[in-house]
Amino acid sequence: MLIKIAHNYYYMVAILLFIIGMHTMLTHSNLIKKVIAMNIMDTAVFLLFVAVGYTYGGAAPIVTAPANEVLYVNPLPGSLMLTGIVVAVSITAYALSLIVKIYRFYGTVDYDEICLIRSQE
Amino acid sequence: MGEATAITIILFVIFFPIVMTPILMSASGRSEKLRNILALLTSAITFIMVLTLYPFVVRGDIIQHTFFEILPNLEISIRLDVLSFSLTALASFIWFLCAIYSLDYMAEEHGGSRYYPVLIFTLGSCLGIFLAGDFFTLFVFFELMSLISYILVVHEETEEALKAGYKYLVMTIIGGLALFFGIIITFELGGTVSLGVGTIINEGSLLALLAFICFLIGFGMKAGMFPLHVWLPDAHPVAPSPASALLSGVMLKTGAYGLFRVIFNAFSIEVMQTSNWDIILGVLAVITILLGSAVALTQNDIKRRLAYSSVGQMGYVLLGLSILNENAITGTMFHIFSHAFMKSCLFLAAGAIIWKTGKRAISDLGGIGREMPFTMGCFSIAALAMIGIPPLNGFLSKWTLGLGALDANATIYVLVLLISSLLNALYYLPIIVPAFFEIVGEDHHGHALQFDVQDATPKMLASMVILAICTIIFGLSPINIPFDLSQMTSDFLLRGGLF
Amino acid sequence: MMTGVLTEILNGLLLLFLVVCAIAVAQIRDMLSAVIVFASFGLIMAIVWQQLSSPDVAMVEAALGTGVTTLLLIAAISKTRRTE
Amino acid sequence: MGLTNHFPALILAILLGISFLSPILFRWVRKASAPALLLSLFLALVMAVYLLIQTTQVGEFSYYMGGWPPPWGIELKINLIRAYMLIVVLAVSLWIMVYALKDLEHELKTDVLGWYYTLYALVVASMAGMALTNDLFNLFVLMEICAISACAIISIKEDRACLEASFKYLILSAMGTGCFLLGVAMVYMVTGHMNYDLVNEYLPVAVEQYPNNMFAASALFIVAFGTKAALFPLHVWLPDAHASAPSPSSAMLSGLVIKIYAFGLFIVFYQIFPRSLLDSIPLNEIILWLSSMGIMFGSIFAMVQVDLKKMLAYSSIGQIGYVFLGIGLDDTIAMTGGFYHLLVHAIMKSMLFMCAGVIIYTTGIRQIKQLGGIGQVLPITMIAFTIGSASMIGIPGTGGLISKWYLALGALEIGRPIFVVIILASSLLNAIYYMPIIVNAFMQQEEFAYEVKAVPRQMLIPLIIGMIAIVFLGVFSRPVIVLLENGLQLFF
Amino acid sequence: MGTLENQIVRITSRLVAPFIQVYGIYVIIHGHLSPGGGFSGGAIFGASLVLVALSFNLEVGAKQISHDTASILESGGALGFVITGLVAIALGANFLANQSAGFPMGQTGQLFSAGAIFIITFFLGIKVASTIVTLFYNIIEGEDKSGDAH
Repeated sequence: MLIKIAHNYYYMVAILLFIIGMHTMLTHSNLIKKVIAMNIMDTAVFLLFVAVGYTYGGAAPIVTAPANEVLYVNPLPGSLMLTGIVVAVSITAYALSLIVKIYRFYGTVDYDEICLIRSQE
Repeated sequence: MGEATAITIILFVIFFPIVMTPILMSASGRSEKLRNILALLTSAITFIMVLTLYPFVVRGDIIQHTFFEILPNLEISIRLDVLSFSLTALASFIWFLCAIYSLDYMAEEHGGSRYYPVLIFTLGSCLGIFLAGDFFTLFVFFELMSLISYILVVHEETEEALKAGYKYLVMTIIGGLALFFGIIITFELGGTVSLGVGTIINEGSLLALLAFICFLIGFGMKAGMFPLHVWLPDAHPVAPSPASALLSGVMLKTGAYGLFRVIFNAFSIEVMQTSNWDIILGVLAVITILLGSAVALTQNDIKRRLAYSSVGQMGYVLLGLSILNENAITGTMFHIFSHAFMKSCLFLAAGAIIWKTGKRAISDLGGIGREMPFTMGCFSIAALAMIGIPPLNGFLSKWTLGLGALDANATIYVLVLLISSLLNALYYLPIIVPAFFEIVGEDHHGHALQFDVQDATPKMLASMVILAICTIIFGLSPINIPFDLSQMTSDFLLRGGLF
Repeated sequence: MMTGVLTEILNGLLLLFLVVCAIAVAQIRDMLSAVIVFASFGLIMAIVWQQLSSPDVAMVEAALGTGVTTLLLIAAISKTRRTE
Repeated sequence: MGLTNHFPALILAILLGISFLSPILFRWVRKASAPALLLSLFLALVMAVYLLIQTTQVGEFSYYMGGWPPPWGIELKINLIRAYMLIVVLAVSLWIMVYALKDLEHELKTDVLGWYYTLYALVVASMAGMALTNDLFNLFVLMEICAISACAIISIKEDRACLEASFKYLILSAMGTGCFLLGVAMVYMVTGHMNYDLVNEYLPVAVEQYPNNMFAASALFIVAFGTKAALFPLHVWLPDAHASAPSPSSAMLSGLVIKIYAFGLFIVFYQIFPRSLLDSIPLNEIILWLSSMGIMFGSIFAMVQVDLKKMLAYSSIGQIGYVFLGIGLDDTIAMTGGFYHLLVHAIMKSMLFMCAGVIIYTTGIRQIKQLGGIGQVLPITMIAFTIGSASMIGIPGTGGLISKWYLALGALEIGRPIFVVIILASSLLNAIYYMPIIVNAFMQQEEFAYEVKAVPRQMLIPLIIGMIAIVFLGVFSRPVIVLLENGLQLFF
Repeated sequence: MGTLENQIVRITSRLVAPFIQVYGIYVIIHGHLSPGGGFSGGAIFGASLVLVALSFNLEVGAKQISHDTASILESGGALGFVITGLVAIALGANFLANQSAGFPMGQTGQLFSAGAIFIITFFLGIKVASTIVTLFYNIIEGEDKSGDAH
């Protein structure tokens, strides 16, 4: 069992990070913290993906000269993760702009405080 | 008469009133008189067209025609047999009389521009129920009629009416959903819901029992069966009187008609009897009869008393359906006819009295018979028929039902009929006797009673008198078309002339 | 052989660092510090990807995931408040 | 190669193109931007109809982006069900846009209108893409685009409730997509493919070798799509988001956006997962019970609402449950009902939100109890509302009845009458909260107490179209049902 | 800009910005040859613009590229992408096709090679760079523009 875990430590770390990120996102009431945690969560998934595509001893998938037989790393997960990162950044940016606007209305970025303000009205 | 002609007439009968509805709506903007005449004409033409189907039915032919399929095996179709015809004729006849009555009655009420189109539309959908060729079409028209007649119930728009209407609406929707469930199960078990295939479900499995109970809830709701009757005594009294007459006289019968179809077409007598479902129906019927009559005794509002009486009377219909032999079916059918005549007459008369005097409490109506002799006369005849005094039609229906009960060796049912007649007498006579014999002067509070009123207008009287005459001549007289039709129906249903 | 073992150890340390950073981000109450820790998280992640032979992902992560995200976070914090 | 071969890609290209073009157009040729959007939606719809016709003739066919076949390139696939989804998405969004043009002038500031068109086209494009794509990662990207632009069309109004609701939606939706991506990673780990068909080909072996992996993946997929589509316990974001958005956005979100995720779950369950997986884990049971609870609780929550739009939003939670019920029942008939309900609910809920929009536009009222007597001043709107509600309840003659009929029949078919009871009970609950509104609107005696603006014709015409569509679907349902039955045969 | 406002930062960022920009452009146009491409290059380029704005103030930033220009460029970049895809269709191949549509492939390893990828990467770079600027302006100005992110 332990050997299995040691063998797959990239996967384990990725899952661990995912759980940390999700936990932080759902338990912290600070909105900016939520956004950072969301990023951690996404990055963890990307790590998992890239680790899946990794081949031990493989070279980076850059073709320099035609038709030489080198063991390449699977380039597909990597290139897909590019898209993933861009998507994550755009969600972050959008969430942040929402936070700034929410701050302008409530004077706070803490969800509990916002709820308190709303309940008092 | 060819089949094509008959189909055309059936379609005409259903859709002519529905098509007339928008015309009536636009006409009411121009002239009220035009609208009223159009409404009257519509109901009259519909009635006459229904009558033209008579020779066709007497010949014993059946029409089953599918127009198109909504879903596979689920079609919109029509059917004409003697059972449909009896109810169609009855409904259009009562509607015609109520339309005449409405002419004067509604002249002083508000919202005529809403009342007449709805009245006529309800006629179309009601006839659609009776002429439907499968359970789905029946369900469609049933829902249509139930929902549209809501507008009739809340016509007065008083707080009380809205409350009663809401109850009616919720119960209607519950009933509709139960019906829907029943139809789905029937479809699942039998692969069709057409009325033209005879027995759809052949054995009383658990699912079939569920279907039967759902049908019982759905149609029993409309028919005012015991635990589901709660909407009826609220909804019928608050409606305008002609609408009450229709609600009690005709629309209750749609539930009974549905149960007829369920028992004879979805299931069969064998299924009913081997699975002992007839006993469920019988018990409910007995409770309905006794409860309706007993509660009617306690009511002081005349229309509420009539409404509770309707609950009791619908119990007879259910009783006949649970006995399921020839005399009982004949009696049930005939009771549907006679109750329609009697109860419509009673409601119309009560409406006329309330319209003239503004009094609804029975204790205030002493001496009214002298001021409005014709109205009260009609009321008395219908009430006596209700009790079951011999030459009138109520006697005949009870008699036949009793014979049926005896044939089935169910003496207890005969006893129930007798008790119920007694109760009927107990709550109708206290209206009639003081109306004619109490000396006008003061009521029991010591206030002077002044009914300085004329009798009802000729048009109102006409419809009441026609109904009262119907109760007399369709009693023991030799020419009794409704009774013939009832016998034909029971013959048709029991001798397996279904296909 | 020795380099292989060393690389493995380095990778292990980097991953450990990632986890520590992630937990630290959750715990630190000063938002600006949290953002800086998050930036370092992103950079370490970029290195990990480089180790996994995915240079282009590493590059994008360094530029977008770390650079731009951090910029935006700082901008947002400067517009709102700093402590949690 | 004619142009018609490229229609799958052209639909997406046109929608994306107009979405990027409209801010530029709005800046320079303001008048042209709205007609351009309508025109491109219409063009896309025409192409979708063409695709439907084509697929009825030649069966399933694919389009390779960039000419690369599946293991490398993105594959767009068209079969009957996908074409159906595509047409539903495009037709309903075109219809909503016709209404939106007028309503938005009232609800939004003028300078953000151009951006609204952009976002609207993006939502439509991503939904069309989700219906067409045959690639898991592409699905992920489209889901994210859809999530962001859907959030943006909520928050574009920029009042407090909108911003907050939108943020909540964004965070939960990010969690959903995070879970989805993790699930995709799990699948990719054991199969090495992203393409639906290839994954499906390799999964049966993988399920035997790595069962735990697939259990985790299926759980993640359920959470992901459940969050996005507001399946019962994950619905918390929906009421705020749908109620506070501008009315056209609400119509769009409630009508279409949650449906497309239900479709996504369907694809994952029946196209990607092998039957052996569905047989070994009771995934369908989970979906069934969650959706049943959604159906009941959605209706119960809706009953206690005082805000009209919030009530409609809660009602959506119940209604999406029907679609999931159809998916969970694992029976062609029930699934036909579920998909039919998808169409019917798209139309009726959009129409109800439009009615709410008209009411807000003309009177500014949002509270249910203030609506007494409004039927006299806004007759057509309230008739549309009545027909929409009737369809919600399942009155004969409306589309709602047909879908319930099929769902119930399917439930009986596999011997689970309990779900029929749930369907009927929820119909009753629907009746209980829709009926009083209608009754009060038409039957109230006193005059309507608020000032009323005239209703623009541009808002009424879509309502009338909607009414006709619902009644039409209730009466002539055969073609759609036959299409769905044929289409679903591919998956069984 | 209270947190970053001091002289050293300003001078450094002004000094560094051109180099970052050149590097960004390099990464963009070598997208098909070496790691990087439209996404990373655009991000680098955009980050340099944001850096200046963040270290000075908005006016200086707006002098380089204003919010409006950025949003138009953003739409334009994406539009260019779509149009490139459509050109492939016009040339008779599938959407976004490259070699089969007849884009000149050039010599492997050369700068001007790989046909449509080069063009697409270029548009992508513009799009990403301008998007980042727009996003930044959105957060920092808090105008009534909605956060439009792709």
